[in-house]
Amino acid sequence: MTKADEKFMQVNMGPQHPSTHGVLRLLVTTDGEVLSGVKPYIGYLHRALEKIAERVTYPQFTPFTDRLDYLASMNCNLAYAMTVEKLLNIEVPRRAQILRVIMAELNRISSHLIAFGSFSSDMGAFTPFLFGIREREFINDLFEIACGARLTYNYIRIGGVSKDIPGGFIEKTREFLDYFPAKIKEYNELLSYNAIFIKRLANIAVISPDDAFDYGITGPNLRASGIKWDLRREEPYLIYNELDFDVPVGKGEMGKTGDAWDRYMMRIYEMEQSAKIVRQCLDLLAPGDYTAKVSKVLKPPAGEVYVRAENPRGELGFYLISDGSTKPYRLKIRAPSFANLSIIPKLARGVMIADLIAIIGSMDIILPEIDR
Amino acid sequence: MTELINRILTGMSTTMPLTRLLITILIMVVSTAIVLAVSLLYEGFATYAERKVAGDIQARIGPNRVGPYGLLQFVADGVKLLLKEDIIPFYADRWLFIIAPYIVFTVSFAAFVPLSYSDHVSIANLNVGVLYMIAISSVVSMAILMGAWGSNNKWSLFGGMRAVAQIVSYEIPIVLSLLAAIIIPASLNLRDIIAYQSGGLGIFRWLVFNNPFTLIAFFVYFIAAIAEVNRTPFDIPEAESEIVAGYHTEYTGMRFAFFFMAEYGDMFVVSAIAATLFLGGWQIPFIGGIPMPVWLREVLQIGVFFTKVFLLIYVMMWIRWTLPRLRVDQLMELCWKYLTPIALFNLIGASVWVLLLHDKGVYDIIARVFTR
Amino acid sequence: MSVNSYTVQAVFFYIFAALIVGSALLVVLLRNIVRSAFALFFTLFGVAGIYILLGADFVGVTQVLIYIGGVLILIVFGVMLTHNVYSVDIFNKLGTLVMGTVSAIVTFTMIYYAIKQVPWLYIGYKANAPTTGPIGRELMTSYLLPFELASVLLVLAMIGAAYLIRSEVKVKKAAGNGGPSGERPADGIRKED
Amino acid sequence: MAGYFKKMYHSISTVLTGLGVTIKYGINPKTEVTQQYPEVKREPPDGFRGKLFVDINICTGCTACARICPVDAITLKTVRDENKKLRPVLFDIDNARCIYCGLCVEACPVDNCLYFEKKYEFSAYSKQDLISHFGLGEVKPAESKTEDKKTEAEKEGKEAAQ
Repeated sequence: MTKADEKFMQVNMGPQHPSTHGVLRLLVTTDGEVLSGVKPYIGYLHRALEKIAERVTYPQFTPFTDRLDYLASMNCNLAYAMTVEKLLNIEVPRRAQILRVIMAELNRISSHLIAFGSFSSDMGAFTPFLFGIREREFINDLFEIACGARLTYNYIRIGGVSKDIPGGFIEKTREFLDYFPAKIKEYNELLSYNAIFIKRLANIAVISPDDAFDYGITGPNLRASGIKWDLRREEPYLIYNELDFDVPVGKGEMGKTGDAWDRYMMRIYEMEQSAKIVRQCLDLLAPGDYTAKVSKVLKPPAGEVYVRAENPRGELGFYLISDGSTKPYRLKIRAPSFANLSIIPKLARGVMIADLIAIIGSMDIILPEIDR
Repeated sequence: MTELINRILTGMSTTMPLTRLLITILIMVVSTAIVLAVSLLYEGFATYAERKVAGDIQARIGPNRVGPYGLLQFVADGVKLLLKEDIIPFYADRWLFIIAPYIVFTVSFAAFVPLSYSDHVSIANLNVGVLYMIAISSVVSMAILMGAWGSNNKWSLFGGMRAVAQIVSYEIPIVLSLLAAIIIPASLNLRDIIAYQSGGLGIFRWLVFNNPFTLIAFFVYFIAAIAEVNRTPFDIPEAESEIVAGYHTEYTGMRFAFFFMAEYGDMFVVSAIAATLFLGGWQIPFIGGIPMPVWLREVLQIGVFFTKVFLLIYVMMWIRWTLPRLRVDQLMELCWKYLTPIALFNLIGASVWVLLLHDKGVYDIIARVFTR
Repeated sequence: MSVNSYTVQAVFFYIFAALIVGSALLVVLLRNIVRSAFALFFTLFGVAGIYILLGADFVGVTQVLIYIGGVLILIVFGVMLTHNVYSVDIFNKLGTLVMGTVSAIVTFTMIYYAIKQVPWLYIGYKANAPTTGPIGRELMTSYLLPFELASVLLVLAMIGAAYLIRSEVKVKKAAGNGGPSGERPADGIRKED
Repeated sequence: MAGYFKKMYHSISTVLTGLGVTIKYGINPKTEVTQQYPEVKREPPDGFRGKLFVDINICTGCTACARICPVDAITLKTVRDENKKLRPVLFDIDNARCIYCGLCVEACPVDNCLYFEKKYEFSAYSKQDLISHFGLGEVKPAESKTEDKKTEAEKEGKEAAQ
């Protein structure tokens, strides 16, 4: 131990810590309350998903994508399904596409609700968390009607969706969409525009656009830095190019553009936009096939493909290499949270312990996706 | 108390000094035990109330399984804590670790002593009651530091440091705002202060309505008092999302329960001070002037006192389940840049008021104008 | 109040006296400086108890407020905030022992003579007599200067604490004992990378 | 100085707004959304993915489910009976391993053979208890000859219909 080291204290934050969002371990070097360095250690949740992909057939891997970002299983299913479809050149029926958008956007809302809630409880306000959970339950009920599961849906499959939505789903979804905006208003009153909350987050951990590009940050975190980049707009997949929605970007309402408050607020804005998208999709929904004709044994031609989709936490990419057999030769998952996590050591220099929590919460990382 | 002992002793035939001494001590012990039992009961119900209030606010039900309406939940919790393994960390400073929770609890209980619950019910009538309460609450910081340092845990040490910094800082606005009220009855004796607030239909001579400065002082005191008892939004010493559990990270079982009960005890004490100094203590509003039997008056007075205290405690709980937490430096900023200057100017204003108008409050002036 | 109150007072006096003497001894004899500081807590508390037994409730409460809530916190903070707190160990060297004894004797003699010289006014037992008002009046009139001087006390406490801990570090370095005291690990966690 | 008071006003007003939101819930007991679970049981919707159930009598022993299962939760062993039909003597589903993805149900070629029940409470004291055994055990060729034939005929009819 050198003399310079003696000044600092090393603390392990995690793997078991209330606000590391899973089993993330941060080795924190502090000088009193002020951090001088943070080193994330990951891998506590490693399940070798990429290796598993090489051992199971293409359809068999879909349930595993549920477990990537378990708060946005639909989106993960979707990205994987699109990857394999691109490899196989499958044209997805229109009804299936609309259903996929509905599910993906509903899941975006539910994922952002958790992000909002867990962030608020990180900030010390526990009530918004339960409010968020309450609305999420509604969405879970919708998913349960649609696919029978509440967390790991395995609904969006290669070629379409696993089954058509039953009667009553549309009405219930409309009910939710009517009820939801009032709740967002409530969140804003309760938390978003609260002076304490703003004071905790404004000007904290500002990510400049350059940094965001350098670290490969995507999703709401990138848009919070003022960059209008949304794959649903830039590389429209499914029927996103027919839909009317805004891409909210950070404007630095409470401080500098790209601070923690902007990142938090992106999620609130995106929930509003997602609700708008779902409403449009419900209107567009016309009878049709819910899945393309897909043979039971998938044997894609040899080749490689990379498909990315806009997940609640950023760009989820699947890089798939096929050798012509029934199993992938190699599957590489580009997890958005992994890139988002990588900037934390840079942001967390010279801030206080409480700010570190705000940074982790505002980046909205999820560990299963990082460790894979 | 002393009168009671004297009355009992004069009624006795024995003159043996030793017997008299033993009886005196016995009476002291028994009366203390009664208050202790009552305070423990209160603390139990306070934990129940906290959870019930949290449940109400969060659109939940709260405890409702043990006993009718879950009223016996605290008994179950107590039994659970008693049965838990009592862990003393290997590297802990055994002695400090063991005695700290008892000191914290003793100190919080000691603050119940000078409280005046009704015209005749109080354990000790101290001439320096208010000062005693302030002094005893400053001891808590010492005991917390003891436990925090004794745990030999870095999170505990963080919590302990934060607790001490917070308690020591917030004592200043507390004392300054209390002074603004005390200079009007010109006494540190809680009974004198309550007696001063009699009349005026039982509410209009409350010190909080005495003049504009005492009104401000009440709010400053209440905010600072929430900080003094470490509750959200000022719960940084035990901020669970930042420093695990702060100074009681390493405590389990009954030792933890002592810290926990002390927190609720402190809540009662600060609310009782607010009720006594600003809200007329046990003065019965509106019907205080009507003649009634002594026992009924006593019961009503106790009821009124507890109602006021519990209302203030409810407000504390309500605030806790609404607001996010402040950061350490913001907490200090609030204290030194807002509360302390306001309390100081307020004290000057109150002094000028007293200098010019003696102890005449707004009500007295209005009353005089009307009677003229 | 009759004989009885004196007996009760006597009992409590001895309890407090034992507490003061015992914990004061601990302050001196304990090897761990933080523990010493915490032992001081009980000493100061006992002194406050004696004050209250003497009917000087204001002084007693002020003792708690100033010494425990202020001075002691400052001392403990001063000790703990110094970064080597985990490896500090007191060496009861002969030099400090001699100096300590001498200064203790001098102080004691001074106090003894002061007690002897003061014409104590015996006023008998007065229960619950308010002392705050007269004390305040006296402090603001006759004894203003001593009162202001007393406020230097807090600064002195802080300086004393800082000095104490600095000298400890020096002692440790001079003894060439660089390692931790053995009771606590210098750093609770494994060092990474 | 104006900023100082403006900040103060902003803080107080937003805090009061937040308190207004919570007190609405605090004093109104009708806002509770909790369901008291053991007393109030939610009826799962159709298509709920609960515990797996096998109608073993109509199982053809095709092992499609065991092959599609991504986590190998289904152990299936078949023997040929006297009619040269495959019969599942061993059909174990390890509910602890099962991830309730529904792939096996979709893979099953027989209607109402392998399906999800609306059952979601099946806790057990040991992991072994979580394995549901559906296998026929010993296939007794002589005993259920006619019955088997009947069901198989039905099955064949259904398959043909498909």
